[in-house]
Amino acid sequence: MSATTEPSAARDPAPDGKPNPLFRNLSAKFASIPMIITALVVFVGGTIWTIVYSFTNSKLLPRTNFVGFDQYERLWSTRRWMVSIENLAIYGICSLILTLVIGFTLAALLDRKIRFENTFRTIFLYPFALSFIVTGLTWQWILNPDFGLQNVVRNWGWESFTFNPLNDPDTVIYGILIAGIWQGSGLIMCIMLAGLRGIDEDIWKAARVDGIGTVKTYLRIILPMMRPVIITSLVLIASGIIKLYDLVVAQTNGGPGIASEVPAKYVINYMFRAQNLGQGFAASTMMLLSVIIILIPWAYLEFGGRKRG
Amino acid sequence: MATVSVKDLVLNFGAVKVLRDLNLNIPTGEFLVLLGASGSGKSTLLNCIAGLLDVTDGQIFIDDKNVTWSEPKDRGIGMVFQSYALYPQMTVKGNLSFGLKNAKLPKAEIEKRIERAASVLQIEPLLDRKPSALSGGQRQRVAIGRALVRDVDVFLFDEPLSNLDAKLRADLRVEIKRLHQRLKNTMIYVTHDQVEAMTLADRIAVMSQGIILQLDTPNVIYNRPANKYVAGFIGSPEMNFLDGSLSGAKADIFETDDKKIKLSGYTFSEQNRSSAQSAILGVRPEQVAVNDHAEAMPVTESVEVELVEPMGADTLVWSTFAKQPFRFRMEGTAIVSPGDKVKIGFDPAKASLFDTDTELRL
Amino acid sequence: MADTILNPVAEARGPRPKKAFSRANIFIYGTLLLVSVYYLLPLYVMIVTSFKGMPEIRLGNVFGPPLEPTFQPWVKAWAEACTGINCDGLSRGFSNSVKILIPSVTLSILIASVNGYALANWKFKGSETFFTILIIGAFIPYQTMLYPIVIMLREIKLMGSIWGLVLVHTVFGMPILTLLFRNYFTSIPDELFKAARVDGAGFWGIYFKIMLPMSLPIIVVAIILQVTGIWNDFLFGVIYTKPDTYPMTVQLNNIVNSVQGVKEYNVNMAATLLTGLVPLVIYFISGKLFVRGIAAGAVKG
Amino acid sequence: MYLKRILTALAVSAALPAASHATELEVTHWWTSGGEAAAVAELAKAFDASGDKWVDGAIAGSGGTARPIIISRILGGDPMGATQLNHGRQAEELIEAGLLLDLTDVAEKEGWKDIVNPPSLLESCTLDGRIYCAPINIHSWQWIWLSNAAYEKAGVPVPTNWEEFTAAAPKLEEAGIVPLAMGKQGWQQNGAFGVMVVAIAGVDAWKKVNVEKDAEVARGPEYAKVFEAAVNAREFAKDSNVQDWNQATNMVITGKAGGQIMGDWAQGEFQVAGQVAGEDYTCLPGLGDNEILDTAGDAFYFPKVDDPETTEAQKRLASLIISKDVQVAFNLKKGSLPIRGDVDLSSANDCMQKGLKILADGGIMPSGDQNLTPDTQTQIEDLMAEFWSGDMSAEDAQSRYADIIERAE
Repeated sequence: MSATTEPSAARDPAPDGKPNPLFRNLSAKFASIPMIITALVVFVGGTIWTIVYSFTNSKLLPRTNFVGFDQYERLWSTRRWMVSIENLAIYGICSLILTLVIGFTLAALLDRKIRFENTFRTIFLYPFALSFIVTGLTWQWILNPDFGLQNVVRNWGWESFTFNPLNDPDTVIYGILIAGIWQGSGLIMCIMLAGLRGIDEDIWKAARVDGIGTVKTYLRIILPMMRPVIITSLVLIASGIIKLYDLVVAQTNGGPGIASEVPAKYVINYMFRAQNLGQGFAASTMMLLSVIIILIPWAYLEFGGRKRG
Repeated sequence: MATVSVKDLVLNFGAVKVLRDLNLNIPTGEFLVLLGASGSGKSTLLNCIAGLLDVTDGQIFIDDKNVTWSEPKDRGIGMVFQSYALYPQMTVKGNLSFGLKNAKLPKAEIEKRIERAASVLQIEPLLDRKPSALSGGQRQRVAIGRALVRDVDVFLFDEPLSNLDAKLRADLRVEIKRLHQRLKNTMIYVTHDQVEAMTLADRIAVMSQGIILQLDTPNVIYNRPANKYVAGFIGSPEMNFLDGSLSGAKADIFETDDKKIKLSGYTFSEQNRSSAQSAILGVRPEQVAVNDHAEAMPVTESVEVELVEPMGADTLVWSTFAKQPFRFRMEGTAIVSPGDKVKIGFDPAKASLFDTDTELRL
Repeated sequence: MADTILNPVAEARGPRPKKAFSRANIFIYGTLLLVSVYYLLPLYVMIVTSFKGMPEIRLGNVFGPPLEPTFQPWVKAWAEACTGINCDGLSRGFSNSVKILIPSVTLSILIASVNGYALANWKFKGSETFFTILIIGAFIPYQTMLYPIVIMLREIKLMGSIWGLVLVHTVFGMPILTLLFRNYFTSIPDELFKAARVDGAGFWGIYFKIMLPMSLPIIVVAIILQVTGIWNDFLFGVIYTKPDTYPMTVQLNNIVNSVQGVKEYNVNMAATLLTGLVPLVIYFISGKLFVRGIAAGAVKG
Repeated sequence: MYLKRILTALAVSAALPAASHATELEVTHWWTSGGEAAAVAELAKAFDASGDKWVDGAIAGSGGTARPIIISRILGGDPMGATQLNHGRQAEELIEAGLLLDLTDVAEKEGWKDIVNPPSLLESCTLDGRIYCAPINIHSWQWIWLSNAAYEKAGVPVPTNWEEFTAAAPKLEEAGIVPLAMGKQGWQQNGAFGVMVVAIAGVDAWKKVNVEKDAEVARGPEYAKVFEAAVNAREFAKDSNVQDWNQATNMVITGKAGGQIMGDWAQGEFQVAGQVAGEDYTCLPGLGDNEILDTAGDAFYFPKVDDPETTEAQKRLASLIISKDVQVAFNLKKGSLPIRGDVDLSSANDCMQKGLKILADGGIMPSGDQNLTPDTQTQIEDLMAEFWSGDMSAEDAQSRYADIIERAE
């Protein structure tokens, strides 16, 4: 089973001898070198590099002047970091749930053999093509009380209408959520739609015969069948949440005050604006650590535990 | 022409033992059927022989050559799959020639072989079509053709007929049998369908849980199953099993309920048996004689009909014998209905006796 | 089965509501239209703003249609806006963006598809571990990797060249793309792969002759994800190349992100829409293929 | 005859630019908006005219965007020829790592020490007696911009100092006008706070805290007054619902807000809106209380390269930046003040003239950039952002501020 490109002598071991497993399927291993390098050198290597320098007091340039856990102590006593984490938790949970719910609902509606399906799908998907820099700005305008939505509704005669999420520290993260979901839910909708198309039509017939209502069929029968779709969606949504940065910068720049700060922004601000690499690395190490704690058991179950054959 | 033999084959998927110490010798030109329920390891064994799975331990020989670690293409095999596995983007001709091109055969030779295979399988008109434009039966012919053109000594079939409907299945079954008669290749055929196994095989290997339970001719397998599993697996409707015990000095009397059945004429196996041990007597429904025919049988009984299943050529009747469920077969023309009394009889010489604990044939 | 992979159902599968004006229909279309407003509102704002003059924008109503429509912002965004001393707008970076996009998309898809194929069909000891690391890598914010990558590129002498950038895009696109290709190839019946092995095709033979020709739908998905990501990328483009190869987004950033001085919102909007055109066009062209591809790549496995 | 003349002409024209120097120099900067770009164009024009070639590498967005790019390029061993940075402590480490070109020989030859005014500008380019950057302009934070129309509408005279501004605020509110426009970003809020410190607590207290890092002064009564004033200002700005500074400026331009504390770059917005200093808007340096300007600004640094020709070109650009003509041309376009006092800027507008006069009179102080590390500044900005957007008391804010100063390096 070794590679076709190998000379046959190399693959003809002693009659009874078992070949060295390292050299079996050599082509596959050879072809995986870019992946292995990326995984080990870039991701693991880069991460270790980051972790090592998080124990230094590097400022503008990485330097090996170790200071122990100083950066971490400072990190956890910084209010902005705590606010960032809290925001990420709120945004993350809401975004995860809402994106999945909206994505699935829209996909289910589009799956009802409707007209103009292509048009609707494109409408929901197009935000994905636009860069964050300006979508953040546009949403900032729309949510601006003085010339955005609130103003328009008041001009319609509803004088007491108040919708000003971006200028209230308690609600600003939800204002960002509105834009985040707008940008990302279309892709999830597409993935969900594709998942629905993969469901056997007989399921629908069976549900109909059993007299199960449409909504209930979707929730109780179809949804559990879409596990792989939901997992792909989760990876996409969750990786986007962790990286949430550009949108916040464009929409609120962390404001009002520090009310809409997020961890990625903390990391980047401290690395490049405050020129305190050590602090930035400490923060990104914490982010990475939490990702790994959440992800490794799941990834092991999902990708590592199964055997094919 | 080639022999295939498997020696002490072990295959584990992690902690799961899929094949355990398998040994198998297939002489040249034999049609061997690997028969078993799903999960029995029969397809796994075939994949090991083909070289598509790495074995954990043991050796595989084809034509006396150790091929345990050779590439599939170097083993001199052709293989036909359940889902046909035709390359969807290639025409039929492309499918047939793919392996030959990989083997860098001269063009003329490729053409010749395709022509021959196509004429054998009567697929000449399909050569330029894509697989998606073929019916299931046609696809499977092409898949067989793909093995055929390789001009190899060993054919491997992995449930090739399972995806076809009943009629096509019967047709192709006959065709495969003809093919074997004509080519006289060694063929290893995996199926869970006992009819295919019985009709095609020179020998059948019944597998369960990664071991071969019995390897013998269809006739022996049917008439003298080596254990209760094989007895139950082969034959439709399933064999009747009567629980009881042995008695008599020679332990040749089977007692069940209040019945004492003298096993006269029964060929005992070499297994030790003792008087008073518990045992199971297996009687095939088709070996039960009814009414007039029953009179001549050593064991007779009058039973009440409980359920009737007419099957056209014959009728299956459910009743109770020695307080245990008992089925037997009647002429298709027989008219019986539940509640009727029927006289039945069977010959213990043709029955099968198993040890209750080991389930082995006694 | 093989042919269902090639032609997965892309048509709507739910039961068709019966009457045109049934209550269910009104609900469905009503909801869709309402949601469409949410999705289209920003686009509307962008478009009307891009046709307004600056004085009108200062007046404030973002939803008002342009009173004196002008194409000037579009012209300016494309051909006149200054980035530094070069006043030729987005047009300057367009060809650079294309030059970066094509090799990046090609290489990243090629490598990710080989990865996915190896992971699906040629598992070896440790392959799943590498894959798990890759998936976790998808969660690392790019910015934290800037310096390590600068150092790596410096060591392999690709810093500042377009190939360095292509490499970076390939690396950061790898996790998600590999996941998609792996799922897709896993969904292709194993027997097809086995048949090809028996037919004597090796690792590359099966990849090029059997797997790749069957992968069109998932390649479309990969193209869409990569084109969107790479076309909109600014950070890598500007760090790992030089001014004469800067992509279009550098100009977009310069137009949009100027910290001091006047913000020309109309030009910003026009520039954004212009920049977004390439991915948008690809969405429209791919249409149903996209859903079909995702159906095959994300659904199974 | 003719032939000879032509040949001579050819020889001269060929020899002139090519033989001496014609080097491409990539210059990174974040001057991308209209006025800024025009100013850079002046610089580029002058550089090209001298025979070299300016390759423009504009990247918008100073702190967060441009800096990682600049540092990465320098670290990656493939640097640009020259780059803009805020002068001050930001480049210290690059210098220490030996990544930046030493300009001392150029500076000594041309006598920068005698030219550059105020001298603090050159001092912040200096490390261990060596000079590493060429300052190009001065920007000052110490301004408040007032809308004449807004005060007219409220029926009060345009204030001339912070006390009048505070007194007039309730009247503005009655007239539906936001007294103080303030973008909700830390750097704006911190900047405004710094201006208030200088105006209210005075330069000495400011210096004690920012230069000497004296936390006791930061805890002291002078700063307490500033924090109380800041609480007032926060109240004035509570209806200011904008993020960007220029949106805030726009509130002043349109008369929706009474005033804005912002650096001299805000002037550009007024100009673009067609407003005239003194008529439509009023500018008060040092909030009208303490007419003094800080001397923040920009400077060019030159990463070290192996190629000697490029090094020469870098030095040529450095001396060009300091030169009189470029200083005039550049700063007129940019709206900033020149780094030398011996140039004629009579064509500058009203507010700029005010600034020039203050500079000439020596009303100057160093900028925060020159004294605090970016790390400390960021922490203060974060604190300010929190303070201005919430309801933090003056006492709490002051004690946290003092803590940061105490830890500052």
